[in-house]
Amino acid sequence: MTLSTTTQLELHRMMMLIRLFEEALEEMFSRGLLHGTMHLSIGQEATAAGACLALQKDDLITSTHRGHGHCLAKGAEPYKMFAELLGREDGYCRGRGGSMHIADLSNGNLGANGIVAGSLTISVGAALSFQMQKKDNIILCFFGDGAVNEGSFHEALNLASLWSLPVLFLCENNQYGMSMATDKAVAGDSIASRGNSYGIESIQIDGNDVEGVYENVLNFKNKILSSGGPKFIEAVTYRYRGHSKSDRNLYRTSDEIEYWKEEKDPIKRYIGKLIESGISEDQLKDIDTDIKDLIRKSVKQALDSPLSPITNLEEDSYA
Amino acid sequence: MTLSTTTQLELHRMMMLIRLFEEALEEMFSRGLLHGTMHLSIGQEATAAGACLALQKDDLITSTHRGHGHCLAKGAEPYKMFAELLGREDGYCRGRGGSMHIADLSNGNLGANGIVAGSLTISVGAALSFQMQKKDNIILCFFGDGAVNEGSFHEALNLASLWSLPVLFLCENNQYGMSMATDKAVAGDSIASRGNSYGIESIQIDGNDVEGVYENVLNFKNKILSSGGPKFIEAVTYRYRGHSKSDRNLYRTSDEIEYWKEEKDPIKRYIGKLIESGISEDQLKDIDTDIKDLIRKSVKQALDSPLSPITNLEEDSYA
Amino acid sequence: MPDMTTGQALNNALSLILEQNPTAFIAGEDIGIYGGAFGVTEGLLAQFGEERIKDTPISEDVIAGLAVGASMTGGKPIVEMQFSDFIVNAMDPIVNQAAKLHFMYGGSVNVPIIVRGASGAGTGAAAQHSQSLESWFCHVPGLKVVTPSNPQNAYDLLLHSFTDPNPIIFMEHKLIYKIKDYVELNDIPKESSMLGKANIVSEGKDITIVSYSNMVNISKEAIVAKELQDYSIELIDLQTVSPIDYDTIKTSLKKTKKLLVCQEAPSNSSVGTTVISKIVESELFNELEIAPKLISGLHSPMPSAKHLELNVIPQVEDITNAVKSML
Amino acid sequence: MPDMTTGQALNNALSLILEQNPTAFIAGEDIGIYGGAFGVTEGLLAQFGEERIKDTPISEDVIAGLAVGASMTGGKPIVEMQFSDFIVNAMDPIVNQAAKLHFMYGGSVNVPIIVRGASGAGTGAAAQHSQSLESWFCHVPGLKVVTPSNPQNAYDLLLHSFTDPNPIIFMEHKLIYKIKDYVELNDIPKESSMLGKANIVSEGKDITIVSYSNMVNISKEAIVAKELQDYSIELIDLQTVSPIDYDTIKTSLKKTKKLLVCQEAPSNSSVGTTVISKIVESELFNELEIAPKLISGLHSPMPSAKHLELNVIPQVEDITNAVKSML
Ligand SMILES: Cc1ncc(C[n+]2csc(CCOP(=O)(O)OP(=O)(O)O)c2C)c(N)n1
Ligand SMILES: Cc1ncc(C[n+]2csc(CCOP(=O)(O)OP(=O)(O)O)c2C)c(N)n1
Ligand SMILES: [Mg+2]
Ligand SMILES: [Mg+2]
Repeated sequence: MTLSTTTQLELHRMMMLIRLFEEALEEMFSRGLLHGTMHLSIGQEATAAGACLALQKDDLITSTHRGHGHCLAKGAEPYKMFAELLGREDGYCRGRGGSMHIADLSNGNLGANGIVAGSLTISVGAALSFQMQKKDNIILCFFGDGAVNEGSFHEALNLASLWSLPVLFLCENNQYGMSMATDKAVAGDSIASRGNSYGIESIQIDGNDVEGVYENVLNFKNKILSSGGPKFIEAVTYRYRGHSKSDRNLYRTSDEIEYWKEEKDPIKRYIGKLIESGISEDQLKDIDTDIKDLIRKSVKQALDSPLSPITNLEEDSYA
Repeated sequence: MTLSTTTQLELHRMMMLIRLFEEALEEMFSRGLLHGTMHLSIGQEATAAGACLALQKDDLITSTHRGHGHCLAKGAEPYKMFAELLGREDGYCRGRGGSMHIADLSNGNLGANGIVAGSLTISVGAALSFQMQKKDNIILCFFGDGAVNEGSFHEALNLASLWSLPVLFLCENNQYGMSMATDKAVAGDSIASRGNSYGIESIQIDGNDVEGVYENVLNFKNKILSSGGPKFIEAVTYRYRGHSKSDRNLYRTSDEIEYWKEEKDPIKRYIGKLIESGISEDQLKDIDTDIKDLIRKSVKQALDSPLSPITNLEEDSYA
Repeated sequence: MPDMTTGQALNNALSLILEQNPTAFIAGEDIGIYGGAFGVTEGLLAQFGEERIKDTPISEDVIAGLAVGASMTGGKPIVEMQFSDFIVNAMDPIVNQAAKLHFMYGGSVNVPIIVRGASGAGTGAAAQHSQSLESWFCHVPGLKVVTPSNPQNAYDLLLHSFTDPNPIIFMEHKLIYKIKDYVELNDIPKESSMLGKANIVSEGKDITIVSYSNMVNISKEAIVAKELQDYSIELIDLQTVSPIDYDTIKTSLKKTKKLLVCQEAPSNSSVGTTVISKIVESELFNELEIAPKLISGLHSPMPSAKHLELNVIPQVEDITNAVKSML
Repeated sequence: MPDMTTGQALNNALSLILEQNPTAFIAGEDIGIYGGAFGVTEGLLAQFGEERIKDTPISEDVIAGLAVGASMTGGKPIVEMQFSDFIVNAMDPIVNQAAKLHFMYGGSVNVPIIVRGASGAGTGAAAQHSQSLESWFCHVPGLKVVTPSNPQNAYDLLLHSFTDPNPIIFMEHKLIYKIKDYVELNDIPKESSMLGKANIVSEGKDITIVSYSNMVNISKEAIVAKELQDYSIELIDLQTVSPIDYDTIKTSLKKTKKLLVCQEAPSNSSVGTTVISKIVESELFNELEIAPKLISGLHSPMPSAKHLELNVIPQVEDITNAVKSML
């Protein structure tokens, strides 16, 4: 598959947006502007960007505690995300969700989830809606390598397979669930082979190759729509930052982190490829500048916007 | 493997004991002597008998809601089991457990469990004890085909494999979980292949061939003890009676039931084999008579024994 | 329309819901050809087909989880926990997801699901199949908890639950399934106005008994029996235990000045202690003439033997004795 | 021994337990090299090795289930739920198994396990990481529920829990981990005599405040502050919320005649309503001079934004105002 330049630049732009968005968050955190912790996906941008850009707006996703990238890639506005993390009225969840729980229904993001594997069974239910409503859509369910050892992973995959539901399970294997190395946590051959054991077609791909992610998601999406039934992708990637803000990184070496940063960084690799294929450095620099501008403005706008008012929270608990 | 006549007769005797024990229960139920429902394993005796006779007394088992056979085969006295179902003081659980929840620690039965898949994670914990205590024992965990779709099945198998625990998972696939046919409930190739997907050596066997069950359990037990790590057996069998006392059997044909009764009955088949190999009908008849006698006496003794006294049940709830 | 059992009434309500709402469906274990362990879904498979009557594997977590996902995307799921004890396997989708998503996502989604389950003891099913776990769900903001006691209110409450935009835990005590009575087959309401409304089962002026679920029936037995014939007893059926209709309770207590609460569940952290606590925290404290009383199941797992089981569950005579001691 | 934080006190208790009991072990997520999400198990891996400090996959069901199985066969497991919210994934092994097996099997087995978990709000972790779920477990016969509030009682209560032959839910409020104080490093006791015993934090005669977990610290703040300086307030820390030490509460109330209960959890079906209900059901009903009061968290999921979170959790001034209104 050869991608159009527009698509390529879109993939690049989205990875940059995610990276710079999260770097801005880091900075805000260190300035004490944020309450609570957060989970950064810096280093993993290719998976979110590649996967979501292969979807239509009315395809759905479910996301995880490490969900900023998914949310942005599915179309969210940085301003409303910053506002959410800052507890502002304009935040996607009016300051009730925060970093770990952003939903953006307007763009087909059914929500990030603070519970590991919490969104797998939800995605199965959403897929059932698509099936019952005979819609030509899929739901893409993001989850981490740590989630595959939860009971709900098992129940969700089994049912999705039995009922031929239009769900694409996408495991972001960043090789650790918090401090736990994937191969100490997942028995059997690989995460992808676990997908296969439910009779679900499954592949393992390089999660840091943004075009590869894009193409594989597109391909599986089309297969799901034409022949029904779930598919499974294990995207191998790596997180540079600690699990959350309190991580001291004792469970891995700095050499390992450096290796991934230097040799495998999805953005760096893609820039190389784009330039090779004839895109000019200036074009890329323009994109950069645009994004930095957008981020700067969004942060400022969010900081200037009013806090979410203290309503009657007991009433807000019910629809 | 050729089994000694003693072992062969023991296998036969145990199957007969289970069958006649449960037929006696049926009769008691129809006479209104029993409170609550029960789950009969008539037709599945070979699995319980073959598996448990391959174990030592200090090997452990965990059992299920359909657990009379396991309990007897692990060495329980019919009298104390009847007493339990009748709410008597001498019952294994002093009338607090009933049909679904008999434990017999004295013979290594950690207990039947009313929760489908409820004993899988318990068996993992018991196996961990054996491992930590460096004991040369295994735990055999019985469960039905319906249990393999529970999240706890997944978590238990994954952990047992990762930690190389001495547990033998034995799935009694009687082809239905209540009204649900196994192949409508289990995605993927087979239950045994699901075992394999956790890196656990797994086989599918004829659960109505008592010697086959015995030999395979013995073989896996020895493998576990020599090289560590769990094993998995799917024993294909069939239940003749309804799921419980309220089942109208609408989900299967009477032809199917008749076929299994006529062609595949484990006791009938084994009697044929024993006689072929030179055991006399008289010998078998003697065993029959003995068991009938034992059952009759045990029922009477249980009915004559005192009800479990009403103690302070709130105090009994705590150790 | 002849009399019908609570099981049949629920069946009728489900049938009506499915007929009038194309996005409604039912999922659960053995709810298809088997008709449900307690017969509540009997005949629905034949009527509505496998698309809408969805037999599942034994996987309570995904049963509840799929309901959450389906409800967020336009579906109207009603799922069954065969025995409500198995809801322990579905606590994440119910408590961490269904109950919270509306609030957590800033009001941008609703999760209108019904999780039905057979609760309670009395059938010899023992510790793991006899619990009354409704109190847990009352502790969880975002959930409503509904506890019918007879064919008519089971029918109506199910329709109202279906109409409500929130996640509903619907607990059907096993012993009410076979209760038979005349049932008015009302239409699906426009609003879930019945949720949060108690029902005054019988009026009286000497004492108020607050109860719910099958214990309402036991209470009724007690107060119509000869021994209590001379007393004027007001019996209130809460019908929903979250939210609780304190207005009705208070109005009654202003008259009777005496409060007895009866439930099958054990007392600690329960509906019953909540009712008593909220009442004495209120202005009613000064109106109560004597200490309120809670009759509850023992703080013990349910034993299997009949005589032991009866010892754990409150019986008619426990209520009789309590009323007498309070009057 | 210098002062130490509650986290360090718990760490010391665990270390002592592991040292003196070869069958004791710890299992949970990230408890090894990471030292636990809140640092409670820091250093234990180095000291005791992988055999006894067992990092698990993210699988709460089998974490609790393995504890049950191990404890029935001679092991002494202490398992960690990283945030106690995730205990929803382990309800079957805890509620249907651990709590019931001793009774259900006629007394023939014990299930001496400890399930520890970080509970409560105040860190901006929002709805799915901030719950105080202890009340649920109080409703379950067969379990004991322990809620330390400071370094010393966290240390002692953990040792007593280890000594107890029953399954224990041990809820550590996140905000107590960093509280620092002098800790007497007592030996492992012979009997779990501390379970079921409340602690009188401060004596007084005008009003009794009953509290537990971190809300004890908030209450303490309120009563030492200038605004309440002139009142004589008795503050009781329940320490274990199942069973509850009613003797201590009653003795206090006989003196003060006024009851205020403070908890972080929402009120319905909670520890607080239980305390109030049991007290007014007793002979104390006639001794209370005014209506008792429960201060609790709102009936709402926990929001992430700080100003909203503070709105849900009871604050010092809520206690101050309540005390003033009652005196
Ligand atoms: C049910 C549950 N258990 C534990 C946690 C705590 N926790 C949050 S993220 C995490 C690691 C998840 O690993 P993975 O799924 O690989 O995602 P990653 O963080 O690597 O993106 C853990 C243990 C949780 N949030 N939910
Ligand atoms: C967690 C749980 N879900 C549902 C049930 C109700 N139930 C009891 S046995 C059973 C079928 C079990 O099927 P299987 O595991 O194949 O065992 P079998 O009855 O065939 O021996 C069901 C659904 C239960 N006891 N526990
Ligand atoms: Mg990971
Ligand atoms: Mg079966």
